[in-house]
Amino acid sequence: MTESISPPAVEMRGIVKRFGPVIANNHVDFTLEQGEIHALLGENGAGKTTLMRILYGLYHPDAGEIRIKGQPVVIHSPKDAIAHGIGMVTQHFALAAPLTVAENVVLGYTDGFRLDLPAASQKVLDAARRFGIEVDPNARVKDLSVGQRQRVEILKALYRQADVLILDEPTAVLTPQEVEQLFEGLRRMQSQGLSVVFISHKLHEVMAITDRVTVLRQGEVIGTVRTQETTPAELARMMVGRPTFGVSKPDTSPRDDVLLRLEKVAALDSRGLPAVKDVTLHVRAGEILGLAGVSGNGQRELAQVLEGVRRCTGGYIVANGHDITNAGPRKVMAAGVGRIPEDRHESVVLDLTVAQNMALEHLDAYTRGGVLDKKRMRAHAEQLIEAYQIKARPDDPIRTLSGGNMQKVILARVLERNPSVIIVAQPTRGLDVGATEYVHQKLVEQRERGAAILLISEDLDEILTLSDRVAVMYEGEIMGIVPPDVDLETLGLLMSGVRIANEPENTEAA
Amino acid sequence: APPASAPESDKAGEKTGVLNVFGAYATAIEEPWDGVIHSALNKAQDEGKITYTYTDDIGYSGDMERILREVAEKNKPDIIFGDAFGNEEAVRRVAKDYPEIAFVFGSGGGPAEPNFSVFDNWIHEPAYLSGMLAGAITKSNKIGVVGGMPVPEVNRIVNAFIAGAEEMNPDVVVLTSFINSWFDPAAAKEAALAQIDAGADVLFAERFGVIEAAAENGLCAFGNMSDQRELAPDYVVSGPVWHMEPTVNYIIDQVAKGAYTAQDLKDFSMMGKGGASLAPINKDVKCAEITDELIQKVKEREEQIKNGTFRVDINEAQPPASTK
Amino acid sequence: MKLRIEKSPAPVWFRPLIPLLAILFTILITSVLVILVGANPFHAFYYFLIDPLSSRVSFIEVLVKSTPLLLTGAAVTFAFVGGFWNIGAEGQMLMGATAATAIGIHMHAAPPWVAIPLMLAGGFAAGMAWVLIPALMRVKLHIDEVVTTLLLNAVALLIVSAILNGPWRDPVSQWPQSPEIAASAIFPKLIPRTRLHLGFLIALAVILIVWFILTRTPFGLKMKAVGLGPQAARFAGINVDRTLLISALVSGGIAGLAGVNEVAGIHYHLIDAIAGGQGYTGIIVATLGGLNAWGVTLAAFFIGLIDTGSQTVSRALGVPIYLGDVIQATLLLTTLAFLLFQRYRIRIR
Amino acid sequence: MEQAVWLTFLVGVLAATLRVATPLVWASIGEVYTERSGVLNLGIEGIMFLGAFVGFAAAAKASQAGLPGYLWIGLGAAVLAGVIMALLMGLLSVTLGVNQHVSGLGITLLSIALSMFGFRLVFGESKVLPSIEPFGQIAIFGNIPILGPVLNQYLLTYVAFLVLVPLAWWMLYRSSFGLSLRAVGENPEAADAAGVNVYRIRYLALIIGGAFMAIGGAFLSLAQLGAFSPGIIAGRGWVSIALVIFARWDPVRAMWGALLFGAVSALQLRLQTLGFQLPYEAFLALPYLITIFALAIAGRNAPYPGAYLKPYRRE
Ligand SMILES: Nc1ncnc2c1ncn2[C@@H]1O[C@H](COP(=O)(O)OP(=O)(O)OP(=O)(O)O)[C@@H](O)[C@H]1O
Ligand SMILES: Nc1ncnc2c1ncn2[C@@H]1O[C@H](COP(=O)(O)OP(=O)(O)OP(=O)(O)O)[C@@H](O)[C@H]1O
Ligand SMILES: [Mg+2]
Ligand SMILES: [Mg+2]
Repeated sequence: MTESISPPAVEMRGIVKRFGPVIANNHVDFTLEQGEIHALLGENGAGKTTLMRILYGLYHPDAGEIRIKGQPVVIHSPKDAIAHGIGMVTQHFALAAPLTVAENVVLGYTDGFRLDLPAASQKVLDAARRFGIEVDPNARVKDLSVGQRQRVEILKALYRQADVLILDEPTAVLTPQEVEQLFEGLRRMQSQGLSVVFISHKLHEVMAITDRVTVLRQGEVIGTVRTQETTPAELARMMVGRPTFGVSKPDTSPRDDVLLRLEKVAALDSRGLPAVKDVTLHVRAGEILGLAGVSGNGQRELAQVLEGVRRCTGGYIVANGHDITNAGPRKVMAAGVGRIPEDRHESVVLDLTVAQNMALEHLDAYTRGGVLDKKRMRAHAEQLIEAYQIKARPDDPIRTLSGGNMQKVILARVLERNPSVIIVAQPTRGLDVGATEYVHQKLVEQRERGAAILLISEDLDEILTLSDRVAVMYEGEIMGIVPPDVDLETLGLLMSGVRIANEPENTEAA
Repeated sequence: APPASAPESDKAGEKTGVLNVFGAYATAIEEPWDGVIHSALNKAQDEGKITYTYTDDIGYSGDMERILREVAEKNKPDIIFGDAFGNEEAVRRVAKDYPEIAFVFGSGGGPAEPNFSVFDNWIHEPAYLSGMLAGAITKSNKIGVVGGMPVPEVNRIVNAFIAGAEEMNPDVVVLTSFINSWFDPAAAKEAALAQIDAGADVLFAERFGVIEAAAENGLCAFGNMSDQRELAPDYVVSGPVWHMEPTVNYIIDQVAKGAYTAQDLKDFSMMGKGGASLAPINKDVKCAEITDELIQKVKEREEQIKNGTFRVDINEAQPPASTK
Repeated sequence: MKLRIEKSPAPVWFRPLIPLLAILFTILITSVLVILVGANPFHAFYYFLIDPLSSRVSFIEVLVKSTPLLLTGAAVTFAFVGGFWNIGAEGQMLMGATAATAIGIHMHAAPPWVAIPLMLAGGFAAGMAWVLIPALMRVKLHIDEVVTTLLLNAVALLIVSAILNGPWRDPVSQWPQSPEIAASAIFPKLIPRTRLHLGFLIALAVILIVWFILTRTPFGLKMKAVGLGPQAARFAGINVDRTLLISALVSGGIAGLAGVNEVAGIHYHLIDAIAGGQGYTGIIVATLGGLNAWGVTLAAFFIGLIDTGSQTVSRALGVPIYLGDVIQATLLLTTLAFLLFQRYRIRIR
Repeated sequence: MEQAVWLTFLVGVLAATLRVATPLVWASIGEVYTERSGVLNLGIEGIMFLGAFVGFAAAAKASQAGLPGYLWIGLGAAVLAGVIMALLMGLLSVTLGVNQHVSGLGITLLSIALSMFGFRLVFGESKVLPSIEPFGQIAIFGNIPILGPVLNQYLLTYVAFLVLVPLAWWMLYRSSFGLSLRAVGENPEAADAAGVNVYRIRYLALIIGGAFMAIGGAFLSLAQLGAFSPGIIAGRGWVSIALVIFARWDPVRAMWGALLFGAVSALQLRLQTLGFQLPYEAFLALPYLITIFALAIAGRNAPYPGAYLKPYRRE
């Protein structure tokens, strides 16, 4: 092998990290060769992020050794990591929003006391060109889209001359197009000699871009394999410890009654610009209507309008026979609408307990003579925890739950009331294979029960496997509604704003 | 610092020889009003007449009553001196509950049987004399006065000062500003500078901060309450001074004799009984020439006041911002 | 040396010891000053912490001293739990005191059972009114209330001063203090020949009500949700603006009651020093008390105790009164830091 | 004649405006620094007080010892005191992550208590306030007609307006320290990940801020008064907090705010002298009301530092 001549870019040996009783990393060995793209795979909480945060100096290992290019090093802080040529793009972007792109990029990496912004901008621009990244150095980060922000993050690492780049779930928030752009960038960097650690839950991405895969389970390394010599099924088995099967949707057809009706709905985004324009959609009982689209095309705002937390500036919405246009969350819920929002932190109060969060939407049901019935809240929470296999106790602050368990809490809170309409956005973002499967299963069960489900997702696989029909949104408008077995090319065209010949509502009539 | 007395010594002060006196002050003793009382009591202690303890900076938010009650219960002093202003009702309530203790307080109100006596700084007479000096040395015929708050205690001093100035100089204009605080020297200085800008060339510093403004501009100033010459030896001419020794000595005497009764101790703070005086006139000031003739004139008035042939009017109305 | 803070809850048996450790630590570091002024540290701390509790009179005085702190502490707690950072209890207290005085001086013909409830209602309303603008600015314009409430404290003080130097200037003494309130408006004493008055019971009742609302009612849970996660609370159908507004207003009202308490229980007239920083102390009480009613009760008594003790020390040992203030401030900061040990562990490496 | 009176009046107002604004400029720029790093320092009132006291006490002692540069010794001591308090604030609010309101108020209580205690300790129970010969005004422009009195100002006033303000602006927006400072205040996680030591920057901000606040206080005792008294700060710290918000965390705007406040105060005193009977309280309330009004106008766009009041912990 050619790479054995030069020492590995990074070698981590016997890394141990404990958080109280939890062993996040248990004697982990991990080797990143120079110039390779190496995937870290594992279920939620397997210890991937922890391992990389240790490498980047954000955590200190309890035991273990790190070698960079063969040299043993001690990394106290990100500053040390940067000095060793390591860059990391974290799951939650680390950017100061009111500052400009250039300021964010040079932050912490300026020479001298004086800050020469024009020169810095120029250098940032140069670095961007070299790696084929498009950004305006003088734009303020707060005005950028998620994809653009990620590019700034990557640029930050490259600007610091990183030759090892860690990407923690970089694709979780990207559209398929952006993912493709990212991959192109990664290949270009690889060709320039960069080594990349790539964390993702999406096996097809791992298969597409990486050279090797290391799988973690419960803090321990299960194995490292060459991507070319493995299959998604094998990787999944390594991760979960058992074979996984995709969720299949039973072949029942939707009923005729429309439970959710949107007529010419319009809304503005947070900056006051039109984000949703005359959206008309009908969702029938026992149907999952998928809403696909590149992120930032108004799906988020549309979901918020339906959830009752954003003003509707035109048109009307009828759910279950109730007009819920601008009715507010309470009336929306009272109309039998269940809501699972895009951002989990948007719908649970992190510092309240599991039981409290489970009761929060229907406090009236837990009030006796003006007094809160804590016993009932607890009993209710215990029952849901049991029913939904949530790994938590009723009195745990919900902050301490993993993403998957938090999602289960939200799911339980919504589904236990048997809503006739369900608005669900990005339900499996950041969840591992097992948890994703669980959520999909639950949604399909709801469809069987006869709920009308509007599924908003940027994960096309998810949309195509679960939906009965797929609506595509572009710049706030519905471009068309197609069956889930549509060819990807048509879908791509719709998502990029090319309207297909037949009128959307024609498909509706069929 | 005073020596630490052991906790057991609380019961000291049997009526045998030395009287046990407690001082209760609402402000810090650096504030001149309370400072005058404090220094008189300290002097009495040094002379071996009393044992003296005190608490200062008690403030106006309800602590005065508690402290007085605790002291009355635990230390059982023979006399409590202090200032009642702003804590008037509280002090009087406590006094009523402890008739065996002599309460002697600075107050604008009257005495209360059986044990509550009042005193005040009746220094309008030396204020008048200061005014005479000021009226004589002003060249611009404008004098500035900076006072704390327009309460009777301050008003009567300022009014007497104005009257004195007007006696010597009928054309004089006296500007009066109040800073509405007892203790904000920076504000007092700014107020004084404002008066200087308005043409005043002599200043009466009812509060701290004014003399600094005068000195900075090479102008004459008059202190208040104590002799403040050392603040600016080249510019402080004189000023009314208050002495609490006559009051303190009288009360100690009465209590020791067992003859104490509630009374208004006003006279003991006036020139006649040595409770008020004009600070020694500073002839060496650089801001004006103090002629012997002028000094002579002032001395004459002083004599007349002392022997009762001249009466300085007591006017407690708020002085106007400008007399003309 | 490097300090590292790690999340790790202290064992239950250790928690009650934390305030004691804070006190010990304070004694240790302030002893230097005590010795500097020539006093015996043991005597000093005896007077500071034990003596006020050793006699009936001074113990009752500690209760008197704690009364307004119970109220301002409760006021701040109520706001903070609801996510409204009310730094303005001082101003709201002043306004409550002003309203109570305005009512109290006209109550000569009214019996106490009319006068006292009227004053309480008036003080509550005035406190609410004073927090209304910051609360509305927060709810409608999303303007941070820390600063608006802080600034309005100064404005409240100036208003009181203007009233006292103007229409309400005492006609006899000419001092900036209002006429006395009617005898029927004065809180009755709970124990004769002491200063313990009805306000103490009112404060305890308020604490009880605050405890009940916060822990036993759906509104309390809503407040917590809004305080801890406004976005999620809104998503759950809670009217965030209304909840926030009510938290703020009730908080202002309770602070107003503290003002009534001082007028009707202690001074019987209005002076500009009537709040005397007790609104700010309420923030300290609420934080030391961990934003719960019982903690606030303990913290109020504790601060009441050291407040009383600090004056006792100075008198008994003849040391400057400011020594007490220094010790008190040190104790506050130490306790604040030590309370962290309930939830965190400090590692020195 | 009329004209001359008004001219004197105007010149007096201008000169007083600069004087009154000086301590506010120092203190509010100090607070801009700390707040920009995400820490609200409510200890400002106390630190100014301590600065005024320590500055004066050290200068008085040095002067007694016959040291020539006693005022500078005082100023240095004041800065040191401010830095120590800032370090304490840092220990509490940065290292330990204690609630910033409470630790700030605690620092104010402690600083005032320590100053008063120290005052008794150093000067005993003095009957006349102890005083020193203060910094004089720079009179090189004294001869210029009309404007002379306006330009006759203290050195610290000159430094405040001509050095501090531009330097503070430059540091904040044109130096890498300023960039780190702003980033730490906006998003400490981001700054940390970029290799900026969040704790160090916050401590530095607090230290710089504490030093400036102390100088603001020491200006009053060492230049304006040449004496120390318990009422010396009289709420100027709180006014500075208001100015910082009014200035939307910008040093230059903070200076304009301080000037506005100075002008209002100067005018109030002078109108009183001219016989206008205006309730002085209304004047004094003005800066607070203007700030609240300005906030209301700026509304939801008020650019609070993103990490305002939030302690940072890596784990
Ligand atoms: N700051 C922390 N404090 C306490 N425990 C932590 C902390 N960070 C991680 N853990 C624990 O460490 C374990 C590993 O977490 P880690 O974030 O590394 O998982 P992950 O593999 O990145 O998961 P995901 O796929 O969800 O991102 C988790 O079970 C969690 O309980
Ligand atoms: N402060 C913390 N205390 C305890 N556990 C924590 C803490 N922060 C994170 N964890 C644990 O770390 C694990 C991973 O955290 P992470 O932030 O990656 O969340 P996640 O599970 O990936 O969800 P998401 O990606 O949606 O935020 C979780 O299992 C969580 O329990
Ligand atoms: Mg992770
Ligand atoms: Mg994750």
